Amino acid sequence: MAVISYLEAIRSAIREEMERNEDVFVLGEDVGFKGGVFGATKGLLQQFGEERVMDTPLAESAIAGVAIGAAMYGMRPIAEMQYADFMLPATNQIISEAAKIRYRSNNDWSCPVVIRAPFGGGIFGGLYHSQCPESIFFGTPGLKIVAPSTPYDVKGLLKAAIRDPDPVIFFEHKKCYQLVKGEVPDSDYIVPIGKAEVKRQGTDITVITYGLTVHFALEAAAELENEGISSHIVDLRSLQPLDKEAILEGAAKTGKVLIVHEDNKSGGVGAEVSAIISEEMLFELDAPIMRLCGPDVPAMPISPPMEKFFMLNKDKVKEAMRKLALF
Amino acid sequence: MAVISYLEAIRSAIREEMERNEDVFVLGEDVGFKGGVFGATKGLLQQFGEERVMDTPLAESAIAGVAIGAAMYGMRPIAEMQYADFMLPATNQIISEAAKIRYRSNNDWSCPVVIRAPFGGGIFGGLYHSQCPESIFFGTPGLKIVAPSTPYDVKGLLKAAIRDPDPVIFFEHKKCYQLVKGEVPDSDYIVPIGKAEVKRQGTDITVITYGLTVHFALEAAAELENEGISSHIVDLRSLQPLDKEAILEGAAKTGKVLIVHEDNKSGGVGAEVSAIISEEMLFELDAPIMRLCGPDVPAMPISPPMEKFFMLNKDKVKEAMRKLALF
Amino acid sequence: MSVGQLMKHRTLGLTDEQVIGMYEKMVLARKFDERALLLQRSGKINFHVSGIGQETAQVAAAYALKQGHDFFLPYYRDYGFVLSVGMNVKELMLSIFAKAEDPNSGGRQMPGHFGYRKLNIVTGSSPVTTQVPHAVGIALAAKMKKRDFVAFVSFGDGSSNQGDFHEGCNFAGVHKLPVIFFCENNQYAISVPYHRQIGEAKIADRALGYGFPGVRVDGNDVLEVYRVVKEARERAVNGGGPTLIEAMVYRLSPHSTSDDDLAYRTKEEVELHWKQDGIARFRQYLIECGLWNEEEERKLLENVAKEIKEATEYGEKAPYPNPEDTLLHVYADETKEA
Amino acid sequence: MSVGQLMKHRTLGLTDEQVIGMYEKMVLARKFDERALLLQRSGKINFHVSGIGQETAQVAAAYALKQGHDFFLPYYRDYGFVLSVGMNVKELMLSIFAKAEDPNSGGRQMPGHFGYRKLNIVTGSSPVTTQVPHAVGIALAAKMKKRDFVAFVSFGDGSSNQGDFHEGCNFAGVHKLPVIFFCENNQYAISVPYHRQIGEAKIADRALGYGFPGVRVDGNDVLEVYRVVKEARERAVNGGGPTLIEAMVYRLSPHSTSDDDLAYRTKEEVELHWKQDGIARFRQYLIECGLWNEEEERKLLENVAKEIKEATEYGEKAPYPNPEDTLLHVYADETKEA
Ligand SMILES: Cc1ncc(C[n+]2csc(CCOP(=O)(O)OP(=O)(O)O)c2C)c(N)n1
Ligand SMILES: Cc1ncc(C[n+]2csc(CCOP(=O)(O)OP(=O)(O)O)c2C)c(N)n1
Ligand SMILES: [Mg+2]
Ligand SMILES: [Mg+2]
Repeated sequence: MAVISYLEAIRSAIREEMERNEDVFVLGEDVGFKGGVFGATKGLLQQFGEERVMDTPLAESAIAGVAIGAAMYGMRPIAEMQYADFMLPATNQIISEAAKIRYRSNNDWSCPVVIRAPFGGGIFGGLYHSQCPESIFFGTPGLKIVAPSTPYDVKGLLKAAIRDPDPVIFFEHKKCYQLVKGEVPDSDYIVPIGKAEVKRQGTDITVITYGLTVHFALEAAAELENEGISSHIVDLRSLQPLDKEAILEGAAKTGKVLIVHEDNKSGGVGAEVSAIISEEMLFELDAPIMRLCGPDVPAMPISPPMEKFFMLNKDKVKEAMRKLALF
Repeated sequence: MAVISYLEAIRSAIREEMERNEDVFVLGEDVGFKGGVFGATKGLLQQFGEERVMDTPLAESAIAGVAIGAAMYGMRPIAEMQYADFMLPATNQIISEAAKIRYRSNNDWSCPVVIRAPFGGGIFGGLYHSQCPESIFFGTPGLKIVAPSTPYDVKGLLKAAIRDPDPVIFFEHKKCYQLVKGEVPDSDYIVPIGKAEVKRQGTDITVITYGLTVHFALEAAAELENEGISSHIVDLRSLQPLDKEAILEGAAKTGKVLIVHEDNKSGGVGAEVSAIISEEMLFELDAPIMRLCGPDVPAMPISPPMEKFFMLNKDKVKEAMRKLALF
Repeated sequence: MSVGQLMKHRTLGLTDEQVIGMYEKMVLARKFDERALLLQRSGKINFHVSGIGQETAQVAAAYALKQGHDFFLPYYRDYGFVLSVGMNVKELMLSIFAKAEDPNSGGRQMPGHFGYRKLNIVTGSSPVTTQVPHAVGIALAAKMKKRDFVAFVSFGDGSSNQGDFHEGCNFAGVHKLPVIFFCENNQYAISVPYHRQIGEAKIADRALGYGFPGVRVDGNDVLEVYRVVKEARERAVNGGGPTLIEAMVYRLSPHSTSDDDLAYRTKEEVELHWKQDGIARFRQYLIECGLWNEEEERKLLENVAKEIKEATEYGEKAPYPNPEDTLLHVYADETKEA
Repeated sequence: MSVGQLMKHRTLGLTDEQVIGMYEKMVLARKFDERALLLQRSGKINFHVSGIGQETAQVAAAYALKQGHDFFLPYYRDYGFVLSVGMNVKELMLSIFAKAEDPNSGGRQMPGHFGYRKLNIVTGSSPVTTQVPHAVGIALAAKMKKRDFVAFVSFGDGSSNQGDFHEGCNFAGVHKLPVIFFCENNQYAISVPYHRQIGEAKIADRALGYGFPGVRVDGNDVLEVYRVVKEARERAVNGGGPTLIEAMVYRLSPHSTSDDDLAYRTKEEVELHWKQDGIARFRQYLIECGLWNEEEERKLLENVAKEIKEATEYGEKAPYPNPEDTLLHVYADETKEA
């Protein structure tokens, strides 16, 4: 078990899958000679050559569309969107095409493409380098969506995504790239898509979350322990398909649920999680289903006090958890 | 009060607003000489000329983007997307631009554009002429989203949208175009964006819905009356902003809530409605919050038995309402 | 017709059998299309989108490609094309009747939305031009896997104004990929005529901005279309990169069975173009070459009528998909969400 | 320099005062940029994206347009441009310090994301090329309202590969709208060089496919850029439609303060282009015209240094926005959602 960063987990997953299967290749803006603007693909061009680590023109719809074409042929493309904010020019290719190729062809064709997208804020990126666009894609069956929080999950889920026979959007929280480190097995492993994980066992309140905010919840839980509040933390890891069983189990465990995500509240993934719970186990609940999310504004401003106001943090999450515990 | 069709309500709203304000103009594919593939703009070119009823090239991102530019200048463009399914090439212009122009410029610039999009199925349109894409845009603050069910609401909301200082996506259910007729005042009026309406008063169960399914719910309610079930029907009319007060009032009225929409269930608007209720008034509920929605598949197939399986109808809604009443 | 033009097909490497085969495919496509329009009018099917007027260009292009080897991304009017690369009328009828056995989509998609892995026909959708980057991706795979196939993608004149056309062409040009962009310029995008769609420019000239050749060709001239597509294919497989071909045709039918074309064009204009119908022109060529005559024409029409009649009956009788099958194939079977 | 070229600016209709003013703006933009880079290195600001190497083209273009009349859609390197159409260094400093008083965005957006209604500078975003259709829409408004302004929009070489470039250009071409598409081709899109971005084609040649003129011009040649933009403007206001201008420049700085450009280009390459710096070249021209000398240069640098120093202090001291103001201006005030 080596301790590596969230970013290194991405790089090593890609490297190992490229070594394992020559049909796997990377394409995107600046992924080759520069190794990606965040360094996620650093060194790969040197190891695998320009063709398998391909710098593309500045055109996301083509990056997605070309990857989709190659995937239909049988390749295993990993398309990098430089920032999740810049996926939007590719929305039509992702939702109208990738998501519907197997279905519309009655299982004759398939589209095993991975679309990597660094999302989330807290890095002074301003409106367009900080967004959480998962809600745009979340309502589209045919896509799989992943948003891991730890190096272990990143590596296991990215390998699973690359081997998956269907299109997977892989959201990487850019704030975690360097900040989050963790143990990762030296041997090959995958984390199955569609399975959440209990990151902490508890008995008083249940927090259901994903991405960066998992860490805020865990830090808050550790501190709340001292106040005698025991928190059960569920990391969704996959957003599509959602792990319904794990959500219901987690909620049943304490009967008090707080859903946390960085994306703005209205129409976010948290709404679906809440709806699943109140549809299935309303009468087992001891408190209203609470949500703590980003404010309902178009995106986060760059000015430090505003970014701070927008972003969740350990203290904001802790306060919401305490409030729920005391309910 | 004249009785007109849903489609005529659209046409007359546009005509009257164009007569009222010369900055209002229409652009889109086939809106001019053909009068639109559904006839929504029929006769307008003859009345207002080619420039104000403009046939555009086949390029949705330009249709939206050009409309946005004109709106920033001070015009009042109404951009038609031929089918809501074909809005997706314009997603970047709608979400990255229209939704964020006022916010990012700190209120210096604004974008009063209306984007009309015929959505929904039941017309043998297959995967790409039947979609309900509202969930793609629903999570983006800065946009307003409307989805009316009656000629009265269509005309009043479209006039409100055209006069609105911010971008409005106007979803028209194409199945309602000819099918739904209703009374509309001869004098000028608007229906405020963001206000739901109780379409039927009842005491046993509350149905919250929008678009075509409002009519299924009303028909079902009439039949259930004979079974002694009294249904309270809330038509959201606006999806963004959601009328929180009306949702909570409606839910409180009976304590039993069924949310109905044609869009697939996971990540749909219904999830947010459910989450709002369980967040605010969980303990006033006498039954789990139920959702009846399209199945979680990429889009509806064209083959008649499959379309029928996908689409909701009066009987499916009635069954779900009865089930909730008997809970 | 000048002697030089007589037997021109041989100078292009086409045998007499081949040109006769081409003619038969064009007639088959035309007759299938006419039948589909009848079926729609008689209420047996809900919708049809016609390729009448574009068959010559479609069949000629298909014959210049390598069946079962190249990859094809046709668009919704390409009945003549798919019939020439291996699809049969029965399969087309199963599609327009939206029956379970339809190989294109199992009755899920509209007519004209082709897809057949067995024939290298890549599944297509309704949003126009999305197939252009897909073709580029398949051509990229050819280059990476060092295979000698080309990707052939067709689309309309209006569709050449979508961003995906630009992004796909540029990507293919930078990497010199083996792809042929085939624009069937039928002068209209539904009601919007070329001059309000693209104005004074030529679609073929757009190739200059991507660094590869662009050719405008008379789509009613079978042998010319064959020649330019064949040249494009040779260039592609020899590492010469993409070619953009603009085939000038005319949409003789309304846009679809939902369209009233006389709202935006005149009967006279349409009739004028009927006189230039490429199929009649090619028949004339074959007759002048001594390869065709009245008798053969009669036999052909007889066989085609029979084939279409049988296919129609088969398609009409064939079972629909099961309603619950709506839930199948959202994801690969090993995943349980479907 | 030949006599013909001497005083060339007068033959183009530029007064001596104007060319001196142009030179002063270039120097101001350059010095502002250098200061911003220092501020970032010293940790006083988080991020800067530099326009060094593109100032001559930017200022020349701005001077060919009509301030307070035309509409401007600059992109993130256009400090020289916005300084020439009315923005001042203080306002730029307020933007890079993300302060409440920043007229571009009230501290909400990254530096280089311009917008100032008072100056007809249209608010811009980060996703590249979205501003191209906006410019076309503003030009459409000019045509509908019969106003004689033009919309001027700039963007990079890489950005010309976005679908919005194609869709915007085609729309403008069909309707002959008064818009100028100004591509600042600085040879790179972050790390991707022109030959992997566009290959062998010329961006200017793309205009042919839209039916309007495309011109490639040396962006370091101030008077040539001025001339082609002025011609484009005259054509536009006289109903002649759009022009695509490709100004050849070189990005002398790394892409941004987050970029290490030596990972993908050599020091030698960069130094070579420093020798061709357009500002030095223009100073030489002014000196040879007898319009500039050592003394004036000294005074200018002194004044510029002072102006930048004061602006920096002002920007640094200015208050941040209130945290809660994050909730403002989602919608117009009469609506209550904000
Ligand atoms: C993205 C998108 N927008 C709109 C439509 C609706 N539509 C279907 S066909 C068509 C016209 C296409 O014209 P052209 O590309 O010239 O092909 P043609 O039909 O003339 O063969 C339109 C607008 C669509 N299918 N996709
Ligand atoms: C749609 C989109 N994709 C990616 C990015 C990230 N990005 C910012 S600048 C840039 C390169 C732009 O290159 P070019 O257009 O040549 O302009 P330059 O920076 O060279 O002036 C990229 C890829 C973006 N801003 N928008
Ligand atoms: Mg056409
Ligand atoms: Mg550049």
